[in-house]
Amino acid sequence: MSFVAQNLACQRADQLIFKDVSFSLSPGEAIWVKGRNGAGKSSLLRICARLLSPLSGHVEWQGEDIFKDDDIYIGEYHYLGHLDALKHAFTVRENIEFWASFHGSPNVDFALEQFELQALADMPAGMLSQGQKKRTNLARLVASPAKLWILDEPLSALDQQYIALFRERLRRHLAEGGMALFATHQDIELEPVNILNLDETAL
Amino acid sequence: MSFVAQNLACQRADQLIFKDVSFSLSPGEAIWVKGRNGAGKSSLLRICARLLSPLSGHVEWQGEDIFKDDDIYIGEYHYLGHLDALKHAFTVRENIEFWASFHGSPNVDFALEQFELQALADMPAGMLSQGQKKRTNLARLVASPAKLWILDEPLSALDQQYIALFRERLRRHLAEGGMALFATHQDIELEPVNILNLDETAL
Amino acid sequence: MSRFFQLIGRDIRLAFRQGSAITLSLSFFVIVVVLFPLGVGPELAVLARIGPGVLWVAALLACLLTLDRMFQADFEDGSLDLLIIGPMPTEMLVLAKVIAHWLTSVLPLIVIAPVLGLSLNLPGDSIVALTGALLVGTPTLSLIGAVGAALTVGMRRGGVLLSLLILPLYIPVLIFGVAAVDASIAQLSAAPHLLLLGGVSLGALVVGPLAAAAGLRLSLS
Amino acid sequence: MSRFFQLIGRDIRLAFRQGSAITLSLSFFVIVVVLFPLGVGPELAVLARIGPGVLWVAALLACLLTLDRMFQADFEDGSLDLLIIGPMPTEMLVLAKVIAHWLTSVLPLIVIAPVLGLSLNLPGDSIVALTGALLVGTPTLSLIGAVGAALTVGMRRGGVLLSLLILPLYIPVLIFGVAAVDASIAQLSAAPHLLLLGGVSLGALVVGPLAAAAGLRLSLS
Amino acid sequence: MAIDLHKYANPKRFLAITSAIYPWSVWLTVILLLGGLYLSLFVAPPDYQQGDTVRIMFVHVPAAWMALMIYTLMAVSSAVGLIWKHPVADLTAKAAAPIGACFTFLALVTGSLWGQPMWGTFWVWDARLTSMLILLFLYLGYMAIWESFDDPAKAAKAAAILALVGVINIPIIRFSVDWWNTLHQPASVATMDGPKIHTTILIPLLVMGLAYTAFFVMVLIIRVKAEILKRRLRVLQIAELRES
Ligand code: HEM
Ligand SMILES: Nc1ncnc2c1ncn2[C@@H]1O[C@H](COP(=O)(O)OP(=O)(O)OP(=O)(O)O)[C@@H](O)[C@H]1O
Ligand SMILES: Nc1ncnc2c1ncn2[C@@H]1O[C@H](COP(=O)(O)OP(=O)(O)OP(=O)(O)O)[C@@H](O)[C@H]1O
Ligand SMILES: [Mg+2]
Ligand SMILES: [Mg+2]
Repeated sequence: MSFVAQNLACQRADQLIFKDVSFSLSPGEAIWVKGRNGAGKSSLLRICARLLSPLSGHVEWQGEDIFKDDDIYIGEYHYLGHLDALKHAFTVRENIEFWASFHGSPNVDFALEQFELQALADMPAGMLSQGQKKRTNLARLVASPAKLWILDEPLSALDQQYIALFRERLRRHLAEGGMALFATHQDIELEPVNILNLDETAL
Repeated sequence: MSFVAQNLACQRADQLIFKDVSFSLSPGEAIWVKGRNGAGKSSLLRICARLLSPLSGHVEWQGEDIFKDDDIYIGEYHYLGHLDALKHAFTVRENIEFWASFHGSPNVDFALEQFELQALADMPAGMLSQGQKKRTNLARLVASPAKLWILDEPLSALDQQYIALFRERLRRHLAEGGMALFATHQDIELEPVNILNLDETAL
Repeated sequence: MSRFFQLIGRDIRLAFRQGSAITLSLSFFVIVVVLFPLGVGPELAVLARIGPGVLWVAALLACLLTLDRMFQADFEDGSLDLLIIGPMPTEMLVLAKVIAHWLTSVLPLIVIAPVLGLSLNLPGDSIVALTGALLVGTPTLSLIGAVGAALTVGMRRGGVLLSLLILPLYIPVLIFGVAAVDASIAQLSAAPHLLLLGGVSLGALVVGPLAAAAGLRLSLS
Repeated sequence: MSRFFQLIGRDIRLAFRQGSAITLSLSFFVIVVVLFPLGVGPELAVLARIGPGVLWVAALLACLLTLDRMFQADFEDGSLDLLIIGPMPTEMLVLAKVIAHWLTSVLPLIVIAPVLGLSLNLPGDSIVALTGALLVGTPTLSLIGAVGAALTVGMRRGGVLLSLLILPLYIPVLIFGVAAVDASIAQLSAAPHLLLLGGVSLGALVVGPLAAAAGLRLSLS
Repeated sequence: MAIDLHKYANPKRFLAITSAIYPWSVWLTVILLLGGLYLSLFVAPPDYQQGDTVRIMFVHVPAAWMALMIYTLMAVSSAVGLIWKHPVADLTAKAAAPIGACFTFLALVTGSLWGQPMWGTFWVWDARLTSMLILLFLYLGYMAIWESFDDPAKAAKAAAILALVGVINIPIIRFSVDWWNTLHQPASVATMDGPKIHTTILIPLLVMGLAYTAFFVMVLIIRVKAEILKRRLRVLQIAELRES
């Protein structure tokens, strides 16, 4: 089981953002994508989540190209972007419940507990603070299992206590043989982690 | 010239968020509002920006209640929330231009230069990365002068280099006799700063 | 398959929660039908003459207004990203959305249409034909509408562009639909028109989800 | 004062940029007017009889569709917060928004209405009355509409709720507007109707911004 | 509980007063309704033209009165709620709306049932009928806006603004509709001034009107109480939530 990206290049609106980006992930490994603002971190993560197609290069999951033969990749990863995918009219529980059962093998109570959301479970998501929304969104990650987590700025809006809690969850995910690919400007203090610095890839 | 908040209490959807919050700001001073997720930082800042009315207590600018006699307070402060107030169809320059001249005494080129946005000035805002959007939004602060800056998570999405740059701008604003009231979970390394911890106000 | 019904269920619950969409699209339909007599005058003969047309146009417009949000809300909060990369084929996704739209925004109109028909003084027989025509014809509206909604998702003011793209495609439904009612007013059989409408709906059932899925993938990447 | 015009200018430029709102609301109006002959049949006598009503109803609906976004877009991206706390009184803000809405979404309809009137076989005199009535009456639509838009800003599906809230309030405009055209078709003077429409518009000019400003402050807090 | 208590002090007094009125309203409803029905079904004479269908009037006309009266009441209490921020005023308006909508609906239904024998059709676009229908929409819009806000305090204000704008518009609507109708169609269908009203008709009509009013008061009290309790429950639930 492995995730391999080879010679990826990305173009947005006629502008080449990055090229020759290669990396690979094996079970238990995490990659921290770094780079200055506008380096293309979010674009890279969207490519890996099949939400954007690369200009060139390819991405393989278990040796199969994720854009051509996507059957085995689907359902194996979670993507968390900067939009929260929460329905304001649904409660925290309902939101997590829907995404978990849409993804498969839901375990909502476990997820609520893991991110200490029990007290907020019956609040409409529209009434949450930024950090509470983020936690609800993070709870999706453990509400249904997936091998690979693709996370764009998972720490933003979290307070110190929940950053630590999230780090624990991420460690456990890796310890259980999961993989993670994330971008953040904050220091996550995760060890060991491989760093992919987009500023260093020549343009 | 002073900003004084006395015994503020805030209620949202029948829930008491905080009470007995008091603080004051004089020229050159900054207050860093801290607190766990959901402590009410954003709500407090919205109250100070006249976007939310407090359940009790009052806020005074130069001795006048900002909710009753708001004439002298208007135009004296900038508010920056977590929404970016950018029109995707307008360029970076047009966006800053509009807000600056709406607020008064615009100086757009200066603002672009201060946040190193010259190269992006003619890009439509819809094509910016998260951090680039944030910088465009921060540029509003210097594009037209205001005594008080009310900033909700000004650092989120910024990379290390721009955090440092923003810190410089904030220092200069304070050195020139400005005031600032901001909430962030990241360490801003600003000295001297007064800390208002909402977790410590008893409920 | 269970995901399919889950998605439909979610959309329906959401419609109920968010200011009870059902009452709303219904009221819009009713209000448009009410505007006409006000605009045209209360003469019974004139009203009966233009009745079927007014009802069909009102249904078209009510449908159009609610279409706008078929994918837009999910796009704006990032849900659409997750739905698209999820384990359900995009075509099925579109179909689930279309079914939810039809159930929440169109079916209620069909239920109330007979009453409005009476108020416009349509004869009893033609009201049966009207209801039948709406039942057979409106799925096309949701299906074709989905294509437009998918193409305009992510555009600001997509709503109005949507109307522009979609209304011309609605014209055949309008024409056959009105013809069915007019036929039964003239004591002729409405069956051939209903069959035609059904045929169009079947065609839309095949083309709609395919085209809309392609449109969605396009708008998102 | 210069802020007032700046805001209007920004909204107009935005309307042009974002998929040229002007073409869009216009096309919607045209399409609705075109649907009617299709729904009702091509008989000239019938069309001329219902023409003024159809035109007015179409204008109402086109206006309604574009109203939805009057504050919504600014609300969603946080601009509305900044506008509200800015140095302009909220009532003026509403007025600027209303003027921008009228200029971008309603005025183009009025320009094209005579052509559509001719196509519906209206006599020449009545087309003058139609244009006059639209000019005097439609500001009410934008003004009253602003109240509904302000109250529903921030709601998902606010668009449809908006219709429900606003359409009943539009009815007087529709009735007087049609009456003006009908009067001139019947060779009577349209002046009293136009005066009434103007009176209602003046009333709306007072009530609309006040109520809408209150609604806005409410939806935002 | 730190939630401001004085806001709920008013409802307490309100509950005390209404609890005293409530039993009276129940008895009055029962007695007046029985009396009114007896008078209108057995005492009032059948019409020489319409026969017994004229008895629909005793259901229909008071319902129409109530529909108009309740909207006015709603507008007044909305204004009170908006200006003096009296929480019970908002709740009263909220509680009254569905009752008003029901009476409007009743007037519409009985009217159109009556229309069938009278005019040979269930509905004509008569001025009075049309303005009644629009009133129903105003009620529905008012109710919808209450539903659409998560925060009851905001909903109250929004609904109040709508009710007030609506009430300014009612005379305009009424006037325009009347005028529209007479322009297009000289009164041929509905001359609702009707035959001169005899006391034999007027008295049952008034009794029924009073019965409806008593019924309205009764239901209103029940609904306002329920609203107040619901709000309290909400406060308690959230307090509980915070403690856990
Ligand atoms: C759906 C149909 C109808 C509606 C919505 C309707 C509505 C109303 C309304 C609103 C009123 C109260 C007017 C006021 O107090 O200012 C009223 C009164 C009345 N209606 Fe109807 N009506 C309908 C059908 C009919 C029919 C078919 C008849 C019988 C011919 C009728 C006879 C009356 C009479 C006799 C009154 C009392 C007269 C008065 O107070 O001026 N209505 N109706
Ligand atoms: N629109 C709203 N309606 C009702 N309640 C709200 C709303 N927004 C926030 N709240 C509640 O108010 C409390 C404080 O929210 P606020 O956003 O002020 O917190 P915060 O300190 O900024 O948190 P964070 O660090 O997560 O941004 C939260 O418990 C939240 O549930
Ligand atoms: N929708 C878009 N259309 C066109 N260009 C875009 C779009 N989104 C981003 N870009 C451009 O692509 C580049 C990379 O953007 P991306 O969002 O991937 O950066 P990032 O590394 O995530 O930055 P940040 O740290 O600010 O989030 C930027 O220069 C940006 O201008
Ligand atoms: Mg990014
Ligand atoms: Mg916050």
